[in-house]
Amino acid sequence: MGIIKITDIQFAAESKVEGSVLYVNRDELKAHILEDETLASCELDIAKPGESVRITPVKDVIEPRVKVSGEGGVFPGWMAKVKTVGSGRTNVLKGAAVVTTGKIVGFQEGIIDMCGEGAKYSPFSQLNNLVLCVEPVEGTLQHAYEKAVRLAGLKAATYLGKLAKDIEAEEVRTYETPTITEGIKLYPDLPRVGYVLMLQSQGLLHDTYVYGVDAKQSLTTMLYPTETMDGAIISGNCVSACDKNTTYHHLNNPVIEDLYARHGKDLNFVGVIITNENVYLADKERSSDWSAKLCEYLGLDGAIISQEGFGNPDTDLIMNCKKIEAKGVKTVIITDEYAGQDGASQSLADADIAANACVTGGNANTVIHLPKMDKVIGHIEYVDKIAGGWSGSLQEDGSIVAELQVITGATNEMGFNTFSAR
Amino acid sequence: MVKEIERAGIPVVHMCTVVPISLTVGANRIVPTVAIPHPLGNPALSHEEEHDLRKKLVGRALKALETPVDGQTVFEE
Amino acid sequence: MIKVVHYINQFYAGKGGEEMANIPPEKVKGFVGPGMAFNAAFKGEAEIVATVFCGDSYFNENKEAIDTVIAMIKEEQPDIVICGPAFNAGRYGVACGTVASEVKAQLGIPTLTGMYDENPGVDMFKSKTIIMKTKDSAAGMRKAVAAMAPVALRMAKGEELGSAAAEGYFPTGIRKGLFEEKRGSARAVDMLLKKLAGEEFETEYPMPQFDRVQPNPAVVDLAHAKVALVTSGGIVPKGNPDHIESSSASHYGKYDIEGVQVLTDKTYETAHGGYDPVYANADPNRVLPVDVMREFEKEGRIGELSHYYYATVGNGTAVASAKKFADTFSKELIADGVQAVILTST
Amino acid sequence: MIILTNNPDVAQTFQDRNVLWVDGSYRDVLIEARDMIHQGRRLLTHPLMGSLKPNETPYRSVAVSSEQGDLDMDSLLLIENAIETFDKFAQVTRPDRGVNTPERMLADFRLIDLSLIESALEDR
Repeated sequence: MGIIKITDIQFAAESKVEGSVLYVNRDELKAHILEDETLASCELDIAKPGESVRITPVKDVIEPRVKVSGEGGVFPGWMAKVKTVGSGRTNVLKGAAVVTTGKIVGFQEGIIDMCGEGAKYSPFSQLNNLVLCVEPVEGTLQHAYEKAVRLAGLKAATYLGKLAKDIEAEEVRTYETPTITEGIKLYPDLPRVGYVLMLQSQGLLHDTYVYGVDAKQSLTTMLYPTETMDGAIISGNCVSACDKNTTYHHLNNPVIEDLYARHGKDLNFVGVIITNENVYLADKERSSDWSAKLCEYLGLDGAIISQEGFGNPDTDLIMNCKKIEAKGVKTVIITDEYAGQDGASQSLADADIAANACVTGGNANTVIHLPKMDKVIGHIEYVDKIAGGWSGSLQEDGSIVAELQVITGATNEMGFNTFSAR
Repeated sequence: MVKEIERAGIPVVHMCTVVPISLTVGANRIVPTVAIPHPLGNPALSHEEEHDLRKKLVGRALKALETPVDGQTVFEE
Repeated sequence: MIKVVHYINQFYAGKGGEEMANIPPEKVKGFVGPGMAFNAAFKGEAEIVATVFCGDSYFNENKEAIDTVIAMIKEEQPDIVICGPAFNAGRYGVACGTVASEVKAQLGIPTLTGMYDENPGVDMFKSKTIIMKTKDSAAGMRKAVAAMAPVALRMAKGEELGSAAAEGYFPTGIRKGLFEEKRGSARAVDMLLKKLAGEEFETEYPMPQFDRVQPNPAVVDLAHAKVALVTSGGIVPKGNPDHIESSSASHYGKYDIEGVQVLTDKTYETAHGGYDPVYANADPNRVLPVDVMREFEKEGRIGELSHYYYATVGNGTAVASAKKFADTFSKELIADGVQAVILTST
Repeated sequence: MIILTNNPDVAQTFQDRNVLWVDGSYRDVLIEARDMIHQGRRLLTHPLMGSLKPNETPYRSVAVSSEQGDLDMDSLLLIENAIETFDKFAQVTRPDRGVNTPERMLADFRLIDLSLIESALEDR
């Protein structure tokens, strides 16, 4: 993994990366995105850390990456052929991101503030963001529009990533992916640890894709951890801003990074099990049975389970936890809470004593006050209608009183942030 | 609630439909009942049959009160 | 100088043990008993201006005791009120918890008490006042004072306390946001490694837990025993005179059924919102079996059916919330000479 | 299978199947489902499907089994927890939801609800 640090982003006549500055030819990229006939217009804007800028409603956040060597290309199944990725070298424009917005439905959510109170909670407030506002042609149905916005983001990120293809990165991080048998030989005395990654998969605006396949139609399966770093998993989920996993989260999965950080020293990181969060209860039973089975099959000693979304995924989380613990595999779960504005309510929709080791991303009902911003990219009038906002959330002076749920990535259930609750 | 009564020193029998919940809340003498909306009755039966059913269940509860137990015990038929 | 009022019981006030548990509230200037240790631990930053004490039995049996205690405390205009610590003494724990939570609620003054984790006062009051963890007996007094005094000083100054684990109090159940040093995923890896190594770890969100109670001995002579009915199925006299709420009821009903042979749809109904009420309203005996209990009474199977039954609304999954008032009416059942209880739930 | 819904689009889409129309709120659908579970039916879909909070969308669809058996503990806990969660969210009221919600937004809420239940019940 070649890390190319980006500290600034600017519009320019030529798209290129020079030093730590990312230059973008606005018209060229715009034309590229508008090749999609579903789209009528595309506006590009820039939002940098510290600026008095609010982006809303945010659909997805994507980090620009490019494959330098090794099989396949970034975002397989979408921007590249369906080849297995995760080997060779990938260059990353670290510090930059593509943020997509678009009002697909009338209650779209997600705010990123580039400064002030809100910036403390969203990891994306610290990035140099290229913001895409795309509008569909008249009569486009929501399903088609969602897909168009999703692809526009991937396209833009791929376009930017390619600018870094020939750059020799100063910092290179190496991630080891031994096979199971090699791993046992390498680290016979270290505890074998896996990661169970739960993916939201329930329907329109609630989907996740793996190598181009809708996760709800997939059985629980396995990935090498590095596959996620090349965009094997992308997000089509844009409900519940605070605890959805954006594509950026999947590319930079913190559990994978932190397990790698201890790999070979304190533990043997065996692999990633991906499982879904479906609506049909029999699916939940089957998927969690399979996660437990795979944990057992891999001979794991321990597993970290991360969640995505609100409400019914609590059921998947607890099922996974209970069944994996029942196989004798020790678990830690990562979740977030809806404990009410006063913090006094029951936090999870489901609970079990097997879940005795829990990390939390904080209470999504926490009330926050976001100051007025000089500039708004997107549609501010939605604030009164998004999750965590209520009628009157948008104050007359342009400031916002709302619950933390409005902030994109605020209570991430992969443990991306330091925010928590006790 | 059942626990507080027990803790106060009074033998108590819990008649309830959802035995796992009764076990979770710490009841020691448990008699399973018919259904949540009608634990001690069954509208599908005739009035007499229903009365007999109730008497049988409550009778079982009295028996449970007379039975020494070590820990959580479910009194089925 | 921070002004402290200290609440203790008759024993720590030096009045005597159980034989003096019936003395009404009294107030004296300055410190008494364990207050001396607190005063020393304050190191001149705070001072106990008055000590209020009351017999534990008196406090628990006289509803007006709490009002008297609050009035006595109010006169002193303290910056903080310390109660106990009560260690594992049940009635003392309930008294300390009641004083601490009522002072906080009614006077808006910060309060602090201390108990052992099996003290019933912990569960009853931990969400309403700060309760520091202590040992189970007065042998832990020195340690308890050393832990409580600095926390009391900071509370009196209006400082925010840290997490329950860091400060040594029982988790209040109120979730507070904070920024940790490490991100969540790194904390998860740390926690997992500890769990794998069999070391102690602390979950960030404790799952609800349930404790157990030893079963009481069997009833030897049911034919001469007084049996009471209690229900969480919400059966109340028609019209719901006590306005029992349909869910998470905040109080219970106590109803006289002397002479009532059978419940009918004209006289009784359910106030419960947690199930389809059609069947219980049509025949309330389906939830509260007064009819067959009367028959057992006539047949001599039981001695008598208690004149009163108690009704609450307990959602099956939230039965634990009913424990507050179960504590209270259990005492009344004993006072009425009830020897066995049939509790019906839906 | 019985589909309980207060969403006309769901009732329309599944008109050839066993739909029980609930003329009421999101909560009323949950209550109806609860009563059916109390009578021994099983839940087939999660009552809190989707990530829309219960105080946002006014629509809800839930599938339960046609056949009745013994009380299903898992279904019972799921539905009771769902109602509890609903009531928790109801404490923050949204006056712009329900009667005052613009039709376009209602249509979107119906669409999401339909999409979620379709994803669950396709081919079943």
